[in-house]
Amino acid sequence: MAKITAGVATSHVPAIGAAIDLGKTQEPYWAPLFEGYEFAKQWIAEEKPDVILLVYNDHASAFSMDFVPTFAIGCAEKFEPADEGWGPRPVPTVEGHPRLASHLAQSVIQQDFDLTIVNKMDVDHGLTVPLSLMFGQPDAWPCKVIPIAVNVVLFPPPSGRRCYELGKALRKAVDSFDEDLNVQIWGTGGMSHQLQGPRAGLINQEFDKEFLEKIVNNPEELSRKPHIDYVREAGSEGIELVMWLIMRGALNPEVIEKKRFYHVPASNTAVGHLVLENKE
Amino acid sequence: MAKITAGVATSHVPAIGAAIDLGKTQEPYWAPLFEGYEFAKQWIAEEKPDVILLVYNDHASAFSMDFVPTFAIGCAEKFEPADEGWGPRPVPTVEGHPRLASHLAQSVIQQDFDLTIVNKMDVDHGLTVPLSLMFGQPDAWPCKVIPIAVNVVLFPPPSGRRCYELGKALRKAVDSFDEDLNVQIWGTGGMSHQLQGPRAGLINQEFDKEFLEKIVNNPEELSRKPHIDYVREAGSEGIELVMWLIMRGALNPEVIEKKRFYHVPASNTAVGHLVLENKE
Amino acid sequence: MSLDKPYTNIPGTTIFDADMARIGYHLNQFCMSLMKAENRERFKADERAYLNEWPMTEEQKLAVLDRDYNRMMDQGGNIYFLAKIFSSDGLSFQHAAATMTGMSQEEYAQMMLNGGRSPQGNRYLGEEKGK
Amino acid sequence: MSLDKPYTNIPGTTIFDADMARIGYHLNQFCMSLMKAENRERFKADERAYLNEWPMTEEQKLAVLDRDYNRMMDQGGNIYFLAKIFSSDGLSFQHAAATMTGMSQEEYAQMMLNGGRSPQGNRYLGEEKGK
Ligand SMILES: [Fe+3]
Ligand SMILES: [Fe+3]
Repeated sequence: MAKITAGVATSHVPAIGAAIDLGKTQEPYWAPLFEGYEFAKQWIAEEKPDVILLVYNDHASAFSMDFVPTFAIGCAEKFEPADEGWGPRPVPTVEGHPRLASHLAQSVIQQDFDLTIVNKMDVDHGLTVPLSLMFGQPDAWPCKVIPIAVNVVLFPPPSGRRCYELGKALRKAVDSFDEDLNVQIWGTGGMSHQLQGPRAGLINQEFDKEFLEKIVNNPEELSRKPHIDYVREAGSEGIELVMWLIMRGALNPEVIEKKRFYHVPASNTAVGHLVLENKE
Repeated sequence: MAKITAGVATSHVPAIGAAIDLGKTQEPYWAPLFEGYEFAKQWIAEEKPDVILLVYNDHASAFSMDFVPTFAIGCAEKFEPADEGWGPRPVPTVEGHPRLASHLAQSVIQQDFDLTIVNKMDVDHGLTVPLSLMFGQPDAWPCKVIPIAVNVVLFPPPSGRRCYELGKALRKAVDSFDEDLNVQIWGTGGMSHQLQGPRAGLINQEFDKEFLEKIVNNPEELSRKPHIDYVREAGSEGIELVMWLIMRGALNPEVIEKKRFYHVPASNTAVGHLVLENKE
Repeated sequence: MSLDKPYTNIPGTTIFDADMARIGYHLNQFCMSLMKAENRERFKADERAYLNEWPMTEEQKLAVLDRDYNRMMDQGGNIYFLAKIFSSDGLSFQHAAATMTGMSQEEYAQMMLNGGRSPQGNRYLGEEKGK
Repeated sequence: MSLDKPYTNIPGTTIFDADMARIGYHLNQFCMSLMKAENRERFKADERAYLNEWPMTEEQKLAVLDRDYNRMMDQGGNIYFLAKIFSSDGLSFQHAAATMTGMSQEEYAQMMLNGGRSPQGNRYLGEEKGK
């Protein structure tokens, strides 16, 4: 049977992707950040997941204003890196897992989540930067990836609670897939950041650190945080953090925390990162 | 305040649209069917709704396999009739109500329905045939229309229960809109029909008549009918009937039945039609 | 199978689920292309050449050329997509449905006038001869 | 207003809601067009001519020509869409964010190195001077 064995959380800042692509990871500005991911890189080389459910938000790349799905799942064979205005990132094509993705879609729709199924989309930095952080620069990504895209661009995004419940539904769906697969779920985006307006550059370390603590040890309470608190406290783009709750909802109530990392700044953003294993 | 005053249910068979467009409504085959809509045409001329929430399914016209939203709401200024292979139907452009549509989207997403917002789409016979049945052949449709598209093409569609609950959420959303609007909700599609395979032509009059009775007087129970019952009993395309439950969920628990009509056949299909008013 | 399919015991009926959608993806996308008048013209001018522009299987292409809707459905076609083919041909849903039942269009139309195909004996595989 | 907006009292922050999206629709769709290299080239060759192909307001066009991101946001632009403009210019999110704060990029970068803008005094309009 398929099984969710672990969860990973990480920011997906585009500047991190640029630093990797341009070979700047050892520069003084970037070195402390990449150091924080060394544990996870070694850990995942041993864990060897077969499939990653990668929760992220599209940044107006695959979805324009013509079409804004609250939750979308990518069921295609492959997904190409998007051209976000400076050409596509020089990273491998992302290979999907159409059978598992379709199974997940079927299962969570039958659990009353109104998913949109997508068979054709390019994936932007929100999806590819986490892969680069965890796997470096391979010729091909070492596992399959199922993109799960969450709307956080157009107000209102789904609530933290709804995201957490979707995580639980995904967990049930994975558990009922009859192929032996080591599945991980990643939640990406955040931490506190605001990219726009006179308040740009907001970083709320207190908020971020409490979030990191609660998502590990008290996700039920955290899942009830309202949208306005994210925006007011963590910046207009800090709302991306709700996506971590999908990851957390898909794990056991109690998890083993293998790594916690927090760093400021990466460009405009605070960076947070967790590696969580499901207790047996 | 805006208010849902009435609900209309009707089949949306393409052949009915063709009969209207080609001036065949008085022919012996078609006359009994159009006779059944005479009450509703006069009724709606007096009711003069400002906006119709028109629940229908796209028949692989706006949405290909690239993109399959479970629930989509059209927030655009206007929607053109789709070219389904024989040129667009000669009917007026459909005018939307972007402010109310956006309000509904915001409200029901915050009630945990994972809508997809659509700002660009053509509308097919599923939406335009009901307008023709109710309004005839005017130069312009006499009111605004908000398209609410439900996936019934790719398995699994949302359950009847989920549809019914969405109706309730839409009702709440309309009630909280602060402009005086007379709003109707229409549920379209069905009744029993199967368009495909050796079982094509299936008509289950017993099923249909029970459905017509229960959706008026016992929708709670009806909303629990599982997908497989629709398909087995009412034909593979009979599943379109779940959309009537969105209409019904948006009305009061008790309604005044102004009209009930049932006719076989229209091309491959049994035709059902209801006019329901909200009791004060 | 990982996907639960309670609907496989319904006679003469194909449910368009994820597995069928995957098989039929390019066939169905070809159908969508016929929503543009210029594509319909190119298709009608040389059906085989137009079909060859699509990464469909040879069986799918032959089924389209033969207008064999049951075969198209066996190979992942969905009726709402396939409707673009017979609509481009200027033919009705009733015509297409009749061809799938093995009846003539007249016989089929008469069955519908008589109240349609009865559900009796048509609910489960095996009771198929019941009617 | 019919839409509930609990977020209007956050200083220096525009929430991209349905009302903003409606105002900014064509501006944002223009931004999306810059995801194609050939469009970027045409835009760079004659920005004004390229903008005139879009049904945007004159204020929106001028804000784009001026690369005034605050004005673009006032007129319905969303930062994730607008990113296509500065990315086409070969500039970073940090550059664009700095221009919106009235700081030089150096000052802004230094603020970020110092731990970023504090939430103290930046949570509610009116306490804005708190910091
Ligand atoms: Fe992001
Ligand atoms: Fe239909």
